[in-house]
Amino acid sequence: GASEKSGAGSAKAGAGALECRDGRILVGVAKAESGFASFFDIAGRRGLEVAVDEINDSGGVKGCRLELQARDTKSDPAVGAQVAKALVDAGAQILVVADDFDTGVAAAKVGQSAGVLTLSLAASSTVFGKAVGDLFFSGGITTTELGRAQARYALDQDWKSTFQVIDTGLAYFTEQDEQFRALYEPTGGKIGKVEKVDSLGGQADFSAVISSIKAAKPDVVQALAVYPAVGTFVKQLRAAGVDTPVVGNITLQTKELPGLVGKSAADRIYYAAQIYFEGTGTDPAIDKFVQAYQAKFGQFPEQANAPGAYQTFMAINQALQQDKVVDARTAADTIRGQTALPVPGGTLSQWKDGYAIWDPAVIGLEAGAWSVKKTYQAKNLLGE
Amino acid sequence: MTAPLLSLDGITAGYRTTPVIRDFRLSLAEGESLALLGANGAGKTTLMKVMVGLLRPWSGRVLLRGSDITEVAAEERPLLGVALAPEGRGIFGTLSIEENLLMGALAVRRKEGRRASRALVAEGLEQVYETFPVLGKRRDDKGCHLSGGQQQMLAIGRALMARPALLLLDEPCLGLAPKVAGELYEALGRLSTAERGVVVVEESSRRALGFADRACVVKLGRKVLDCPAAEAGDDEAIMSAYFGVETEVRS
Amino acid sequence: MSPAASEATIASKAGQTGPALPEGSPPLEVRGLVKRFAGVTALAGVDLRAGRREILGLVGPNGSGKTTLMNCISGVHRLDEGQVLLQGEEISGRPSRARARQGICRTFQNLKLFGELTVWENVQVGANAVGGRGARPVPDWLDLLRLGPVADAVVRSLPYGYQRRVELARALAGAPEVLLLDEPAAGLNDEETAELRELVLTVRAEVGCAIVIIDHDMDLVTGVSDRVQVLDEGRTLFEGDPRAAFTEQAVVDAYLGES
Amino acid sequence: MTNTWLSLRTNHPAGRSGLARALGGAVLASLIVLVISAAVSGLPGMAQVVLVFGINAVLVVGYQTFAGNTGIVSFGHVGFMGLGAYAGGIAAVPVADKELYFPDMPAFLASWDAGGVLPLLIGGLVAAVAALVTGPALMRLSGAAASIATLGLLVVINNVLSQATPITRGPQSFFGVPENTTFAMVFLSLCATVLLSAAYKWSREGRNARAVRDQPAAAAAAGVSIVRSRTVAFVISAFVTGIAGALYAQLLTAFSPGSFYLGQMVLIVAMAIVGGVNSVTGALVGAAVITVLNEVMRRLEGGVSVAGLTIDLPAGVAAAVLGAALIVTLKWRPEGFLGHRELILAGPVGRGPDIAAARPGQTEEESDAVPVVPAKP
Amino acid sequence: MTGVLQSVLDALSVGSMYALLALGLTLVFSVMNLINFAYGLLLVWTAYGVVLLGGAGLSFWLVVPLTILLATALSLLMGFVAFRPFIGAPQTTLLITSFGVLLVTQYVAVVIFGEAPRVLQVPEGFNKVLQAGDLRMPVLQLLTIGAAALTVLAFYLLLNRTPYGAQLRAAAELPDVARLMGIRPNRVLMIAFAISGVIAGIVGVLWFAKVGAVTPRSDLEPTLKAFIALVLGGLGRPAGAIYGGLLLGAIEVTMSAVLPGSAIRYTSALVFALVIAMLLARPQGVAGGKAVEV
Ligand SMILES: Nc1ncnc2c1ncn2[C@@H]1O[C@H](COP(=O)(O)OP(=O)(O)OP(=O)(O)O)[C@@H](O)[C@H]1O
Ligand SMILES: Nc1ncnc2c1ncn2[C@@H]1O[C@H](COP(=O)(O)OP(=O)(O)OP(=O)(O)O)[C@@H](O)[C@H]1O
Ligand SMILES: [Mg+2]
Ligand SMILES: [Mg+2]
Repeated sequence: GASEKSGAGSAKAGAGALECRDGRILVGVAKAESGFASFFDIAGRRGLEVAVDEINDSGGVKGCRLELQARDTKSDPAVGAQVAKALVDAGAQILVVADDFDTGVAAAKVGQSAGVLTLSLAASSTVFGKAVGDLFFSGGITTTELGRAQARYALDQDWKSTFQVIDTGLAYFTEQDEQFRALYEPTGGKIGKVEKVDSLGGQADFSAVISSIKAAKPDVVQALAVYPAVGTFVKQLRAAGVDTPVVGNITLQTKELPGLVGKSAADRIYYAAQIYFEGTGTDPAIDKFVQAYQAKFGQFPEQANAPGAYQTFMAINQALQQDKVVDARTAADTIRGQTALPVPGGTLSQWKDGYAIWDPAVIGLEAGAWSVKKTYQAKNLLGE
Repeated sequence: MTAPLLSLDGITAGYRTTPVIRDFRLSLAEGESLALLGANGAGKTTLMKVMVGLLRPWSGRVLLRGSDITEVAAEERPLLGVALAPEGRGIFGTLSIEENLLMGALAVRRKEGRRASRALVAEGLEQVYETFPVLGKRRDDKGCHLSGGQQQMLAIGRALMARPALLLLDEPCLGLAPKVAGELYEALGRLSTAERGVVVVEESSRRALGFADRACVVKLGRKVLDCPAAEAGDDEAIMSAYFGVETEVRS
Repeated sequence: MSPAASEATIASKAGQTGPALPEGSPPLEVRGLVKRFAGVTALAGVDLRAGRREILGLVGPNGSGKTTLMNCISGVHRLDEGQVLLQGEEISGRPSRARARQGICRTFQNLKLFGELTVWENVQVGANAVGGRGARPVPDWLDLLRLGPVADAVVRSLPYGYQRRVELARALAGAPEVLLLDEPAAGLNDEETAELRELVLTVRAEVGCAIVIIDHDMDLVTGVSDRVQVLDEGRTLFEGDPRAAFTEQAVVDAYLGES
Repeated sequence: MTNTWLSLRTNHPAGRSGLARALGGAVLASLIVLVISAAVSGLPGMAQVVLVFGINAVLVVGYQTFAGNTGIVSFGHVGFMGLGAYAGGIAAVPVADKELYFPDMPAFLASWDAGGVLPLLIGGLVAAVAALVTGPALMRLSGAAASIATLGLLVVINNVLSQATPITRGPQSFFGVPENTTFAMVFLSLCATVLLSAAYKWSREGRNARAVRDQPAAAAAAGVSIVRSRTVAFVISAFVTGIAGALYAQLLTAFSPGSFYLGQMVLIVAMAIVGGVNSVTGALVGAAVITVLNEVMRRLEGGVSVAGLTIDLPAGVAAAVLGAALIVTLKWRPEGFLGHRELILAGPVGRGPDIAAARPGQTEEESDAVPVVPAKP
Repeated sequence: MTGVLQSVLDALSVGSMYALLALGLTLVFSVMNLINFAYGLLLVWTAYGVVLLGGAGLSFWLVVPLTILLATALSLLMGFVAFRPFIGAPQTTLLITSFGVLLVTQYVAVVIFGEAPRVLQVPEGFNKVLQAGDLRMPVLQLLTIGAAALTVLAFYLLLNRTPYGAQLRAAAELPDVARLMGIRPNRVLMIAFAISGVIAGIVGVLWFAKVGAVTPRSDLEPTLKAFIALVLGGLGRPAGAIYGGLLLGAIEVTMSAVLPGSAIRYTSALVFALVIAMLLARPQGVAGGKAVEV
């Protein structure tokens, strides 16, 4: 396939080397600082910054400081590619791209073909790695686990009919949809109706969708769309007097949700996620992360990609610390070998086709309060 | 001796870097009427713009009844009694004919207050409709629907609505039927009273000279003739002033 | 120009290039034309004929419908009733550009030039419409109207008198069968008006088209027209010899006034 | 000034030789751009910027061909750019990759691929066909109505690109286009399009379009078809814009329908306005100015140290600077840097027109021939 | 039957929101021929006003008038700094200027508020639904309809019961001649921007109370809706803005009732196709009724 023809062979001499240059290893960050993707890309970048601070404070990578250089991709894949080129030209030894397949793939290909270790710390697509190449790793919980966890949870609650509201504009959602169906339908669930929405385009009025939900009377509504439109949808749904449970994914994972939906309406909302960080009773390592984040950015982590990116980069760091890792290729080989790796706040099961596999949790927002409703084992979900 | 109604004191004006009017002096007594003549592009319209404040002179002063109004903005001058029927008519095409006329009366409204002005405005409308009956007949029609000559009538009527002390008309006969043009000058004759001075810009001189007290010829932005209209009626002098190469300023 | 000279021209025109006798259909014929605007009947059944080499003066009070008539002939307005015939062929339903290609060329009461184009380009646009039918190459028209020296100037920057001539040249380059002139003397001084009169006569002599001219300058209209038609309130008030027109009491009452 | 051999003026002298000089001016302008670009391209880190500039220049020349000659501000051209990018991109993706990334693509598209200039022509043609189909309806409108209608066209194209999932991957990112865009390809396209645009401008069709722009009623009365003349401009300019889109596709390799929407549109309009929407030469100048501005801003956003002072502007400042540049240009130079002026070769007899009895108040603005010193290499 | 009634109510509430949007735009358009792309940003700033003032603990009923004031001030600022220098400029120049203004003001919003969506605190009552038999009447919908009716009434009185309406049009058409009449074009313009700002404030609160969150880029949707409503109704006539808004509301509600769910993504294309058809059928509606002038 196309992904094989790139690699270190075509790389500039030394582009992927991870040696200390002028006392630092340069990490280029090509993520959205503006546009629709910036909400989660900025959070991810900040999470990475906390990780880098922590690594540098404890001696850096084998004594060498990590240094970040970030540029804005404006949420546009084409700009992303340009920015990635500029960063590689500026000497980036590791390239971190957007936390999403669609906005990040072009930039990632630039890193791969330059022979640089390329990471997307919180992207969830399972095709990302295949599409880019062997120097690339995407570190977020994948759409497989997310989609299947939602299905499993719905079945566990005996929600047999689902009304699906989906934005097909991102592979992130369409892949989850596939996985959801793969588990839900054969096991007795039924997806009654599907309504497409345009959350990327900032759809602000969902009255048509809601009328149709009222008519369909499903057991559960699955909402696959980006924030804040997904929140607006839930708000309008509740305002229309519909209190059917809503199930979704990380796009619902923000502390702002009760404010948006309305305190009294913030009920019976469930979502699959990689980490639980927004309520009480979180892992101590995540508490520490949240404190560092608040100290540095003056706010609670606004979105799940913040702890997600932190977690993934701490995993990558464990590979970088090894003596045998001297360039992109040795780093990639080492990362691929990681299994059952303990990281702050969780365990990385393994890597597969360039993506990480994490155990998903389903978090519930009930009567304005969060709690972990259920944690699933990735391998069990897949087996089904 | 009272100050003249209008006087231009050494006006030089132009567009961007090119002077059009050079060191122009003019004075108009109360109740006097003046015909301002000159060839195409001589600068007559430019001079009008200076008088109403749409163009700021580079140097010199504009005085109205002895007070310096050079710095007074165009939108304030109607309150002082200056009104112009501009070249090209300047009809508000999207407004009805009556609304156009009421715009003309705005100065009166602003000056006298809403209540006090009501009677004056109604009287003004009546007068204009009497002078130009076609406007009365079509009062609710849009300005842009009028024929060229009708628009000219409207422009003049609108200027009259301001009850000006100084009425300025830039080529009022352009596009008017001969009969109407004749009637217009008759009407102007009635309008030019002790309280009102009139300046008419014209290219062809005959009717204007018949009407005006004084004539003034502009050539290449300078005044080349300024004399009683009756004297200027002597065609030869006018013609030489118009086209002659070396004419001295007579005054 | 002295009055004597213009007298002579008028005399000579009658002799050499006066209106041809009607043979077949005239270039322009208008029958029973009615045009209404919301609430106003601008034309209430007007007939008009202009023969080859004939100059027809169209006069009348303001708002009598002259411009509207011209707009109906050239296709700017759609007519409500009646017919416009060009050399016997009915053209009432055709759009303005089609009529231009068939030889109806005009100027406008308020100049409508292509401001950013050069004089040459302006005239060329007029010439293109007729393709090969154009009687002469563009430079000839420029020379005829003494525009040669400014051929490359952008018309926006030209003095008014020049601009008037450019409009005329553009109309002429369209190889007119019928030339419509709406107040061509407005804004011209006496000298320029005299020039214009010569020009119109030259055009008739050289192009041989029918010419309809609207103007409120009676000296000009009497000076060039073979015949005048007086409109009043959308109807024909008088039609015939120019001199006769101006002694006709109805015309004096409606239009000329006592003076 | 008889000894200048080059001038900036709004028109070319009448006749065949005048036309030749105008076209010569266009050739010269593109050669100057070519030489400067080649020189800059050699500087470290500038190769990519120069390519982006070249594509922007093609884009703006295409846009100018319509907006300048018809006077209509079009928002639909970004849509043509998008069509060109997708069409050219689909043509260029290798067959093997099509199987991988576009499993649902119909066979007549999936079974072949093209290299070289073919994808460019395909991109241009698809855009031109779209213009040809929509032009006769849209071009009946003028002014703001036309602008809003073209905005509608953009929305429709965007919608179609987002829905044609089997061949465009829908609203998701289209990727897999090989990186084929080279310096030669971009700048040869640029030279060709500049010449095409100039030839059109001075041709009979272009003249008719400009006449309609200045006075539609009079143009119709002179026999010009308003709709037809505008449609011709629309189609030619869509063709050029489509080529630019195809070049863009093969430079960036990945994009989505959102890449060809309002953000990109503002960029095109800004380049055209700043340089002078009525001038082909102005299009080149505008593309250069805005590309440089954008690049500088991008670097500032990334953080740059100047003499020990770190300038680190918040993201998005490029857009704000663009906006400010637009407002300032429109205020101080409403017609852009060049207005209606073009680079035109002037021979010994090519002096400005001789307005013997010009009015006394002839202003500088109005004199239309501004001689310039021959450009330095 | 209730279904139809429900649809009418929905259409009325959506439509009156659009009508308000278009009204704010059309006012400035009729004064200076400006189609203001930056208009939607006034709504966005209003929403941020609600976010910040609400966040500071002020009562919502105090927040609303304050943010309307804020929108008015911003509209005036925009008009004074950016648009006033362009009085009398061609329509397209103004259109493009407004783009520039949009880019700049959006950037300022990004710098001040950041890209992340901010949540508006609205009273719980706004989210309530009144029930009359089967008829569902969300409080926010009723508020929207009421506010629109009041605003339209005030607007009507202003334009028809004061001489201001004609002055407004006169200043727009021929600013120089208007000055000769004693009209102060700057003042007229500023009043227009002020009123437009008040309307933007009202509709901004309503719009974002419905959406719940705001980002610096939330202006696109309302701006496009306002444009469509404006064009449907005919540019430059206040009555047209109202008809256009209501018509657009009706079209959207009908489309969502009639079109199959999978066609929802085509709605914008369909609506715009309709706009183009409308323009072709009645371009004069758009040009504000200017006749052929010869
Ligand atoms: N807005 C302008 N910008 C630049 N030059 C101008 C402008 N208006 C007029 N001029 C120039 O100023 C000179 C005088 O013009 P003006 O209109 O005052 O003449 P006029 O005597 O009124 O002529 P006309 O009889 O043609 O109306 C002319 O040469 C004209 O070209
Ligand atoms: N678009 C229109 N809508 C309504 N009425 C119109 C329109 N155009 C012209 N009219 C009316 O039709 C009548 C004839 O107008 P037209 O312009 O033909 O007059 P004209 O004879 O050319 O007058 P002038 O000598 O003043 O130019 C006038 O009463 C005019 O108001
Ligand atoms: Mg004048
Ligand atoms: Mg007329």
